[in-house]
Amino acid sequence: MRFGVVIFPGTWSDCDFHFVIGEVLHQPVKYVWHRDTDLSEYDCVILPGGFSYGDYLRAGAIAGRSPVVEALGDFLAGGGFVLGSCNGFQILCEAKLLPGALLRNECLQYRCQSTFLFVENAETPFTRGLRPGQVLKMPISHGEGKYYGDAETLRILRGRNQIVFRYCTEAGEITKEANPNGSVENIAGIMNEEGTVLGLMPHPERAAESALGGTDGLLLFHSLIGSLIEDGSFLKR
Amino acid sequence: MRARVFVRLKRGILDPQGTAVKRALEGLGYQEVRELRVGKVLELELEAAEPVQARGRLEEMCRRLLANPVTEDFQVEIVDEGRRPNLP
Amino acid sequence: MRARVFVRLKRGILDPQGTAVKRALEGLGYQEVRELRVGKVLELELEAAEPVQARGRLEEMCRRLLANPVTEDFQVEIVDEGRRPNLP
Amino acid sequence: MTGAEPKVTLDLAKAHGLTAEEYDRIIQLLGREPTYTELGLFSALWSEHCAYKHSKVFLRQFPTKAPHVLQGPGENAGIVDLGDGLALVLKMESHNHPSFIEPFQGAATGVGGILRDIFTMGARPVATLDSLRFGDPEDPKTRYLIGGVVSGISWYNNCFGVPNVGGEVAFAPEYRGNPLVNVMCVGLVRKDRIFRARAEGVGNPVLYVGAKTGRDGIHGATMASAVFEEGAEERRPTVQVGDPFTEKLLLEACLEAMATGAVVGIQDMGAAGLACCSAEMPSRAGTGMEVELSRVPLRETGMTPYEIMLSESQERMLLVVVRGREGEVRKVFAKWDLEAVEVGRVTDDGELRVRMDGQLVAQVPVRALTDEAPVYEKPTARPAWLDELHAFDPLDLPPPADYEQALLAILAAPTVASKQWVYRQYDHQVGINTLVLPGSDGGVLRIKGTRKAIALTTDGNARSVLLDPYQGGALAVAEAARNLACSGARPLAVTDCLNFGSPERPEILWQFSEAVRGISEACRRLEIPVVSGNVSFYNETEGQVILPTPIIGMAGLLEDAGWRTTQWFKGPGDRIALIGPEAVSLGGSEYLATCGRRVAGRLAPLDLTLEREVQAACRAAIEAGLVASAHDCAEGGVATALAEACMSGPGEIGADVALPSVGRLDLTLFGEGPSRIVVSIPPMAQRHFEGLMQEWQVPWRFIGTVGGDRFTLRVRGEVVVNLPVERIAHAWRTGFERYVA
Ligand SMILES: Nc1ncnc2c1ncn2[C@@H]1O[C@H](COP(=O)(O)OP(=O)(O)O)[C@@H](O)[C@H]1O
Ligand SMILES: [Mg+2]
Repeated sequence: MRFGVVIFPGTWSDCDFHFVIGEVLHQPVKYVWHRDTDLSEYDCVILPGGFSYGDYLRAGAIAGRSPVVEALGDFLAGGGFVLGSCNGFQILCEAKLLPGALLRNECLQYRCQSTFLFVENAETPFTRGLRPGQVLKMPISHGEGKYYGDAETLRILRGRNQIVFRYCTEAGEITKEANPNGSVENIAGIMNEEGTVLGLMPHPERAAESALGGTDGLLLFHSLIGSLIEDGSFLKR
Repeated sequence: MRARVFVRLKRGILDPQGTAVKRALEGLGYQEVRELRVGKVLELELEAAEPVQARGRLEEMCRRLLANPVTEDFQVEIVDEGRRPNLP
Repeated sequence: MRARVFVRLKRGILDPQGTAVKRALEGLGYQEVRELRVGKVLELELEAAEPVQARGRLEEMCRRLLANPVTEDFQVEIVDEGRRPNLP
Repeated sequence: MTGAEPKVTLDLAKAHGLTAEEYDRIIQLLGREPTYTELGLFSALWSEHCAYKHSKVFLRQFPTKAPHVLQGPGENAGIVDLGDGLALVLKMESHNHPSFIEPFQGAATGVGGILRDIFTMGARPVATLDSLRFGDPEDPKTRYLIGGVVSGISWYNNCFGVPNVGGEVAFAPEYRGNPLVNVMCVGLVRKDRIFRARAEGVGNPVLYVGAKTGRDGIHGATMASAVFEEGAEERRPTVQVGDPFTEKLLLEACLEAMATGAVVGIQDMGAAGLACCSAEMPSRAGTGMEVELSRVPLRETGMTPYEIMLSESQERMLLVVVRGREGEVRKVFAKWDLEAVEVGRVTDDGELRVRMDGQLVAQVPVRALTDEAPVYEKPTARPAWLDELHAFDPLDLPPPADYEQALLAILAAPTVASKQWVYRQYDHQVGINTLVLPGSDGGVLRIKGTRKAIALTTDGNARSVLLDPYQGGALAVAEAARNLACSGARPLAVTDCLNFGSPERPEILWQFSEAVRGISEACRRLEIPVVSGNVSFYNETEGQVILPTPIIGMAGLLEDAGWRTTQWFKGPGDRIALIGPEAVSLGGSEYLATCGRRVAGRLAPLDLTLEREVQAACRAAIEAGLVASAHDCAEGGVATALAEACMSGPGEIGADVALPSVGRLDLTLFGEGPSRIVVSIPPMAQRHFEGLMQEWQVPWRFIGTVGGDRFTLRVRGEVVVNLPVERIAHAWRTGFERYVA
């Protein structure tokens, strides 16, 4: 499976994703510059974490209008997958590729810590290898990760099963204490209606080697790679 | 031409920063503050022929970048139609 | 009573936010922006008898908490002397 | 020369912080009166900050050489060889005064400055650590400073994208008006890609890159000189504001430009900005430099040559590139949306020539600004009040009525209590190298592509330096090395940040000289070279001087990343051992400060030979795979170290320990002394461990067992502490956070 990792000015998880995909998963991976618009050589494009454009207006706002992001529409239409983590999630929301928005953490502070994620939907290409209700351990690192959607958006998200991950306790309870940033309904990650775009605040690339505290992040990639091979789109392209 | 753009959280969206500032003011003895919300103001100096057109452009900037329609409202104000800014 | 407090970086102080937003607007084709600075606006609803006194209190709040005197200027505006706020 | 500038007089020179003798010397060096801009150059480069004029003679004692040292003091940062073609770049710097004036921006720009020091050497920053000192957190002003400093560090660090892997926060009333913000950064560089701040190659162009120049942080002397009546307000130098986003672009662009091979030398424009770079770079290379100020990108209008030369605007660099290859470099910077402007060239005559619109505004031999800077050996005097402090015997105080309460009080003391509130605001994993996160004795990072890892720590205990600056300095080194040993690492190098009061006071300078002597001795005996550092003098506000606070930053190497060890107990049944000597004292201890509200007494002795052996024995046991946890005994004594081992890990676990009595109970529990390490040993490894300790011939003994949910301490068969771990953990977790949450 061919991955492209986008670099915006201010991105910093680019190298980490590149390393995990190339060195841990042994998949072909290249960097994509934010001004590039030809994504035809990739199966999955990753929007990594960081502070694109310093997050100076709103997190992800300026990057959300860049050429590479504009090109994602066609890329998706052609059968591609997009994964946005942390700043990448913020960018996807800003670009309207995912509904809702990410606001400043309710505690008004940056948070770098380990979190547990409740797998809400295990039927997406990114989570197919997981069990519904499975609890994953993945770190977060952000100051603006409070997911917000209005009542209508939430209703649609729920109705279409687009909520993929919620923050939970180690035992899998979705509680206020387990919510590190005040996200509505503990939402940590959502996908688009088609299931081809996943956005999440946690960092799967930081949970990809046991020496670094866990490998649950790899499960997303395994699912995705498995999905692609299974549904044949790997061969189509 | 000089303009101001206000960008603020929509009513109904929790403003924890506003709440924190209000609480801090109360702590300092300012009990009279009943409500407080924190927003952004962008002060722009524009090369623009005339206010109506400038306003149109500014509103477009807001829709395209400056405000997030999911969470924010915006408001455009033309402050000064000609001179260079001379802010306090 | 409704009031607005503007808090902005003093002239001469670097405004990285403003610079980034200006450049982003240029990138979107808004070449007319010659200068852009980002500030804060606090919208307050106050329990106060009369504007002069309210203004005094607000300026005090600015000096004590709302603005950082080292880097920021502030400006107080009484928007509405009586009614409840009704923001856009 | 330009006539628009004020006439230089002795008074003006004095207003610039120069003495009459220094001013005479300038006239002598130039053979004439300096111009206004020239005066600015001298005042900046001959300042304490740039010239180290009061400290230089003392700093010469530092051992700075070792086979693995690739760059010692004298450059932007020090460098040591890691093997495998890699090198580690390290440096620590203070931003104390700016952080008091504006805590958020002051601390943020402190991080920015030290990051630039690392990447100017060609290295990618891989970790930061922050060592902070504040007044009593009961004080609202202090709480405001803590909040501002921590969020400033958090903002810059996180936005730039470097993991913070450690640091310290300690409190004492003496820091109330003068908090300390010391930040250390380390970077990784390929050995063949190291860059230096040298202006080599006559005729080579000088490029200005990065942010535009404003009137930020210009030497306060500008104001004092009272030359600008008109529009004085407008011209007032402003606080430096950080822009971590631009810094991140600058990092990527610099490393990419360096990789082209077109860069000859590079230096960041930090303190004293362009003045410093344009003098130091040619001085190191034995060349000269010409700059044309009208080409410098400016953020503000009407800036004078003086202001442009002395501006401390952040996120800027000066590059010397190969003539003819400017285009390649410019292209790289353009890719990253940064300006790269040719502002001058390297010359062969040893002069710095500064022009504005073609008109000469300054011409000074670069050596006059650098090598000819004054160096003083000012008088030192041992303060008389030391005798009084030493005369106090903590054992004259009655022992505590309740040892459990005393322990809880120490664990809840802000200096000892958990600093999670601080470091959870810092990213500590970006780069996916962090094997040991903040919260253990040392942070540990793997080095990708090798089996190796590095361990990092900062340490400094000002109370012991106050009571005995010589031993206090040595103790800081010993403690830092011990923290690395506990992490499984062999120390490689020291960077330091020496925070003191005014060196013009003999008592302060004595503290400084003694501390430097102690650091030097410990570094020599433990064989750890000093490769970089920073001196911060004049840390006093309104007559209140800070505690003498030398901070030691240390980097160590683990040949095998698998050796990394953390400080917390792992499994029930593991045996607990105490390695090290018995000698402890309550003099200057946390117990005395917390329960007795004073800093006095004498320190327990430091035996550097024993220290070295204890560390080596601990490391040997770790390398042999026998050790489940290792934790150094520091503030709060062995009782505190044991408690921390129970509760600082991901899960809480109890321990039952019989402490060897060393006299009174409070001394036994809370007495502090060097060279002591608490380790835990899985039962299977016990025999092997015993054998190994025998071999190393260090004092040690088994003192207890890990397990259960209670923390129990016995002395001479008597239970003196028996508390649920939950209880001690609560005290420790909330002790600091209660002030700031
Ligand atoms: N306390 C010290 N110990 C060792 N080296 C020091 C010390 N203080 C300064 N140096 C060295 O002197 C040189 C100049 O340091 P400094 O002026 O702090 O650099 P910068 O220009 O980055 O502020 C550096 O190489 C630094 O490592
Ligand atoms: Mg430097």
